[in-house]
Amino acid sequence: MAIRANPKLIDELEAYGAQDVSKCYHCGNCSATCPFSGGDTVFPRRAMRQLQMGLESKLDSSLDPWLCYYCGECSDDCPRDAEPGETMMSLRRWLTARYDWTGISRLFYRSWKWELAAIIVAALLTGAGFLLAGFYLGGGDIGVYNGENAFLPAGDSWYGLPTGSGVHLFDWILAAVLVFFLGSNCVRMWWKTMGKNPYTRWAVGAYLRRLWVLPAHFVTQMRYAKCDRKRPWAVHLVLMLSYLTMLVLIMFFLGYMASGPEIDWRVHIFGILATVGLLATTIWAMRGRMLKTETQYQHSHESDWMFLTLLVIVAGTGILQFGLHRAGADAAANVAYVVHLMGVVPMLALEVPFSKWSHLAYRPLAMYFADVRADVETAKAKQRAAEPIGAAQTA
Amino acid sequence: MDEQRIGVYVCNCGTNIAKVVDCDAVVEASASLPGVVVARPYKYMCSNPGQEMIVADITEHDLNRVVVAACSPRMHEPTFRKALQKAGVNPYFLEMANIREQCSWVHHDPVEATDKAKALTRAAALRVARHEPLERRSVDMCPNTLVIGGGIAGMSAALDLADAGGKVYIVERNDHLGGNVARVDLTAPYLDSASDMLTGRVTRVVEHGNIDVLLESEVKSLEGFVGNFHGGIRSKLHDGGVVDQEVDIGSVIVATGYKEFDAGRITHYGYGKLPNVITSFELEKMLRTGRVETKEGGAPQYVAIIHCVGSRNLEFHTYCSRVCCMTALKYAHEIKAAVPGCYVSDVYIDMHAFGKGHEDFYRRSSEVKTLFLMYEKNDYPVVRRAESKDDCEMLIEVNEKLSGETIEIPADLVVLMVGMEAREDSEEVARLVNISCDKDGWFIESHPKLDPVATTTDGIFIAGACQYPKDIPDSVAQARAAAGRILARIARGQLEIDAVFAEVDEDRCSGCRICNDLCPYSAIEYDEEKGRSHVISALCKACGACVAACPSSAITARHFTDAQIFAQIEGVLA
Amino acid sequence: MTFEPTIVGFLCNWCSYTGADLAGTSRIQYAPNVRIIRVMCSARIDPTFVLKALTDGADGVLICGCHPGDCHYSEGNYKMMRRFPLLKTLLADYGIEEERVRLEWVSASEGQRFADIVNDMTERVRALGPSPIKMALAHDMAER
Amino acid sequence: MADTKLQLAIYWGAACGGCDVSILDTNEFILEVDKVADIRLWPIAADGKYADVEAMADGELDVALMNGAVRNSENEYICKLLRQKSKIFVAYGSCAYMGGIPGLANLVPRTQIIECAYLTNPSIEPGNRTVPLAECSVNGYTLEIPKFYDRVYKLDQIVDVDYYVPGCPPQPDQAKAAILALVAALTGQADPPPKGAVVGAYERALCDDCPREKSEKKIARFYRPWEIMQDPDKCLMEQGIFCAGMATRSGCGVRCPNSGIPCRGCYGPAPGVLDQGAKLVSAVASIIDSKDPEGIEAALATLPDFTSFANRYSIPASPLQRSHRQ
Repeated sequence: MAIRANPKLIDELEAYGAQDVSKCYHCGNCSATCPFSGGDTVFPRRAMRQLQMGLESKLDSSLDPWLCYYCGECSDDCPRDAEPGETMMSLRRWLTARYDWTGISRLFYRSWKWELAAIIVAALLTGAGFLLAGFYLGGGDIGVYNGENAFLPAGDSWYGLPTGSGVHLFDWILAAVLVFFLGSNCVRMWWKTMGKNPYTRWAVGAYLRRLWVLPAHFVTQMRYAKCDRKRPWAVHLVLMLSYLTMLVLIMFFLGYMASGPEIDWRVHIFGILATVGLLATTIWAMRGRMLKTETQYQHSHESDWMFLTLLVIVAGTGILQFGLHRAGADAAANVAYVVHLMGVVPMLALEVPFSKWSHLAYRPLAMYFADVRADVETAKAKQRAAEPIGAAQTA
Repeated sequence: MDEQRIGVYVCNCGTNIAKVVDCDAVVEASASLPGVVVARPYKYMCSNPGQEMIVADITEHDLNRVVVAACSPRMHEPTFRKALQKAGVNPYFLEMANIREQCSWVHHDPVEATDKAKALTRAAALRVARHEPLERRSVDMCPNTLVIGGGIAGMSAALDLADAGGKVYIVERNDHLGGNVARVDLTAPYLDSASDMLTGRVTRVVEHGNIDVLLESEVKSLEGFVGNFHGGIRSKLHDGGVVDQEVDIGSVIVATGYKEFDAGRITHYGYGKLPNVITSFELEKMLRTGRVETKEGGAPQYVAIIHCVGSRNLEFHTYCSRVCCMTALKYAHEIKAAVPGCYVSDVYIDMHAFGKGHEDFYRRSSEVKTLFLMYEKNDYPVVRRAESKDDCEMLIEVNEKLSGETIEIPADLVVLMVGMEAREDSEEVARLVNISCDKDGWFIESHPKLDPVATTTDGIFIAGACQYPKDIPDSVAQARAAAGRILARIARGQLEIDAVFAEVDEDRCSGCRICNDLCPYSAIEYDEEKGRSHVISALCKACGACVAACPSSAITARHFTDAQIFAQIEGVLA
Repeated sequence: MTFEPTIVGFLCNWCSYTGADLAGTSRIQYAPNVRIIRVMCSARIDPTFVLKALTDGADGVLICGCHPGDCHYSEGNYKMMRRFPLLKTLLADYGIEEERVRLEWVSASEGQRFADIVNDMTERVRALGPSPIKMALAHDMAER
Repeated sequence: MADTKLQLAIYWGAACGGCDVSILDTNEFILEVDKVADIRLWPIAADGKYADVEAMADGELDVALMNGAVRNSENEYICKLLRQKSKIFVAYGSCAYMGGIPGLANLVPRTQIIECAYLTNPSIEPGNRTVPLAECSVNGYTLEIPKFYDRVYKLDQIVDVDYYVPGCPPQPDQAKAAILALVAALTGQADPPPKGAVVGAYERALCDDCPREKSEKKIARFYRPWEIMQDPDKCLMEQGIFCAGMATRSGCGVRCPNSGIPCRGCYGPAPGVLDQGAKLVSAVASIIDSKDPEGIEAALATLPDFTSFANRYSIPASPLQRSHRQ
């Protein structure tokens, strides 16, 4: 059955940052240089081809874009400057939008203005909300950073509410929202890439056998390490780990973070390391994107900038409030804290489920699915080999 | 022939021959051969003293035949022939024995090599004894030229010839000059206008004092041989009548061009059935008017261009038509210009971008987002009418080679890149001017690599796409090359005819006509009255095919007679 | 003392003879048994030449022309290509061993090929032994 | 004036008798011959014994017309005898001139001929093994039959021949013309033809006299005459019927082609041709309409038993003379 080509798709992808795709004349250099290409996965070339021809259905169910980390070698080696690396990047954006059922991703990726507006609104609401809570609800004192009458109490009880309420409680609510959106999109991703195909839909055995892949990749980025270029991997790993640490600290140790008269170094050492890591890598990335130092920094989509800016703001204000508080300027610290939250909320509520950050879920999933697919394929091959020729042909 | 007085000269070629062959032994052996009066060795026969020696001996011993046992005759035969001439002996009384390239340089055993050298020299001596004096002749070269076909090739050649002062007759079948180029809008890869390019040429040709443009005319007959042809031309008159005229010309340039493949012959594309499937030439027409639209008059949203229509497949023509790839890319640009926002897909087999600027053009075309789809030779894409649910008029199913997928692309307008075909009457034209066609009907050049402009018939040249599909620059290049070749001859005024050619002995010829069809140069004529065949020496290239084939040995190959070769056989075997 | 065959070679001027010259200029050594006779084109080679050579004492005859399609006279070699099988039939009927007469295409650039052909043919004819013709005719004399 | 009469002998070697008949076919002319000549030996028509010839003085005969080839010792003996006794020795007919039909036997070894004639021939009753002995003794007497040679010879391979009269048999008018020419020469009324001349024939090939229309030739395949309906006005070769005319001396009056049968070449090669067969190879193969070995083979496959066609009358006369298969 013939697949319908959609010549317009390539135009649509341009909104997601694709460029020069049509220049590709399939010499195959890109696939030859890419360490991940081989066997059944001939990318980036296959994806390039499917995109050129506008084979929407094929791309929709493709995992290829997620299996690429954009080390940039393919783009460097391309004799026609068809930017395969960037094409994979834009495909990731496109897929993110396809997975997202709310349509928010699509909106954000296609118009940075909307994304920016959304972030600003979210930030303002957050700011207003916390000020309101601080001044009126809690009746807290702007001059107090923590302890009794803290302006924004972290974990401890807050005007009669049980322990664990306060900002911490808010974090948890936010996390729930985030998990809901991202989770539902992941399910959609599964359906598009695995669920539709009866072979991969219920391959429970394979799913269990390969489950370890998820955490392993998530924490170590081991696949990224396979790229010939190591620096991007290193940077990404640091960023990734710092971010993870931070997440854990905030979700589970927020109480200890708001340091009392004495600092609980068991927690803070991590906090400081993570923040430094975050700041360092983001600034490195921003510098890279500004000076276009590396291939993967050549073409920056607006979403990349917002992502980085938010990170810098959050990390910066995080340190700032800590410093101010230690310096005894609690009022200023509280203000910094509010600003900090104004960055955190849009970041978690918008960027993570609907924009660039979602890849922290999609990529490990893609690898996981890819391995499951591979298992299913080998199983099928075995089975076919076992069958009598005739059966195989009629199958 | 009076008494034979043969001189044999054995060259040492420094040590090249002498270090292996015992030259003195060879001299000794030859001295006793019949008719040999002098036999000498010498260090370098080709040197001046060496040649002087021959000249001196000729006068002293009044030699009338000379054998030089030295290097390959392909090297020094001319040298020694001159020496003979200088001494007043007919140059064809020379025979060389190749005892260097084919003896001393390829054998290390002195005994065997010397034996062989003796045998070769003996053969030469026996052969030269049967040589006959031959004279080179020359004929006048008529400075007029007949150009058949008024296309870009014909006109280019005509202008060069006419500018040099020669008279040129352009015979054009249509009522206007320009040929196929006149049907084209822009040209690849630089996208400049064909008509601009053409008008200039046409005006120059028409206004040129040395050019006779004969429109609506055809060549009816061509007799004679190089330098001295007589052509019969028939021209239509406006009142419907015809007028015939005779022209004397020295050379002919055949530039009859090509015709396009009939797209209707390929059923898969539905040409003639689907209204919006058109040929490249039909698109050119649209482009010239500046409006690319469907039969319904709407602007097409999707245009698909199918390459190699009639070319590069087993069913029709196996050859590549060479211009379609670039023309198709040109369309991608022109269509996008004419219909902004329209999607163009190129369904091709291979992209042949071999010419100057072509590869860049290919790159530029892909930059304007032309969708290239590759299909397998002989696995035709299929065009069918789309259903109402589709947002397009037609769908093309392609087994796309690069992705390995069978895909369907939308199209509102399908352009078929029809290939080039030899004109249906190319066989007739070939017969008329005594040249030949290959299996596809293209005219055959004299040598595919070293002489692609001349033909097997001396004085008949080919230019442009009548030889093989060509683009404009190639056609013009060949045309002007042909003009150059002709001018070189006109400049000499006379044509030397080699003294070596075949002759029919009419007292022996029985008129069996075995030889008639064997001559690649059509140098053999059959005289119906006499019932005899005879060779037009000016056309004969002396291959000897007819000589060997003549069942009654009535044809003699001058300088390669049976007697001479028999003598050689006896010589090498004695 | 092994028997050394004498082979007569008829070579076309444009390809094969030039090829043989090339073997010379490239100093490629080969068996000295072939005596070359130059003709303008393999089409000039009359089967009579072959008969003549054989009866005059040649142990083998080698015919070389341009590769099909490369003939200097465009189609001469095809004429030889057509005559050859018929000539072989004739010779076979006269009981001449097949390997004594050979047709090969040698281009002007194939010096090595020419040398190889000469060596190979010389070996084969050497293996066959002297041409039977002389002996047979001598025998006929003797019986009367 | 008996003494002024020409002394004539007519005899045969390995022959069919057709040549003698061709002389008789000159009808009344034979009486003219009788007027001017004493026929000293002509067993088929007159009389004469070997003994009479042996008794003659050398050169006593003016002319000896010898037809037939030499296949055995007797042929050779009488051939040499007549040569010795005659001033002019004429090889009369294709067998004498070139070996003729008997010459075809040169392509097979003697043993095979004997076997076929006496043992394996289907007309021989099974088990009959009657084979003649070259020599046997009957009540004390030794009987010999002539030695059967290994091969057939044309006359000039045995003796010196003055003139040749080709044809199988020579066309009667040509025979007449030849005899008259010789008579004229001997009676001093005309110069004798140069020694070794072919008399009673022309200097061109048969096509010259053949009335069939000829055009350029290309042959895709060959036919035996019975395989196709032939066009009576068109060159037989062009119709794919193998006709030796183009390589055969004219003089027969185009007897065969005129009756729809291809020329078999009995008048021998055209002047200056070394071998009729080789020339036919060259001519016929050259016009085959194919450029690839397969196509050529295919066309030639339709030409069976080629050599027996191309050298039908001239195997002993060809340079190779006989089969050399050991």
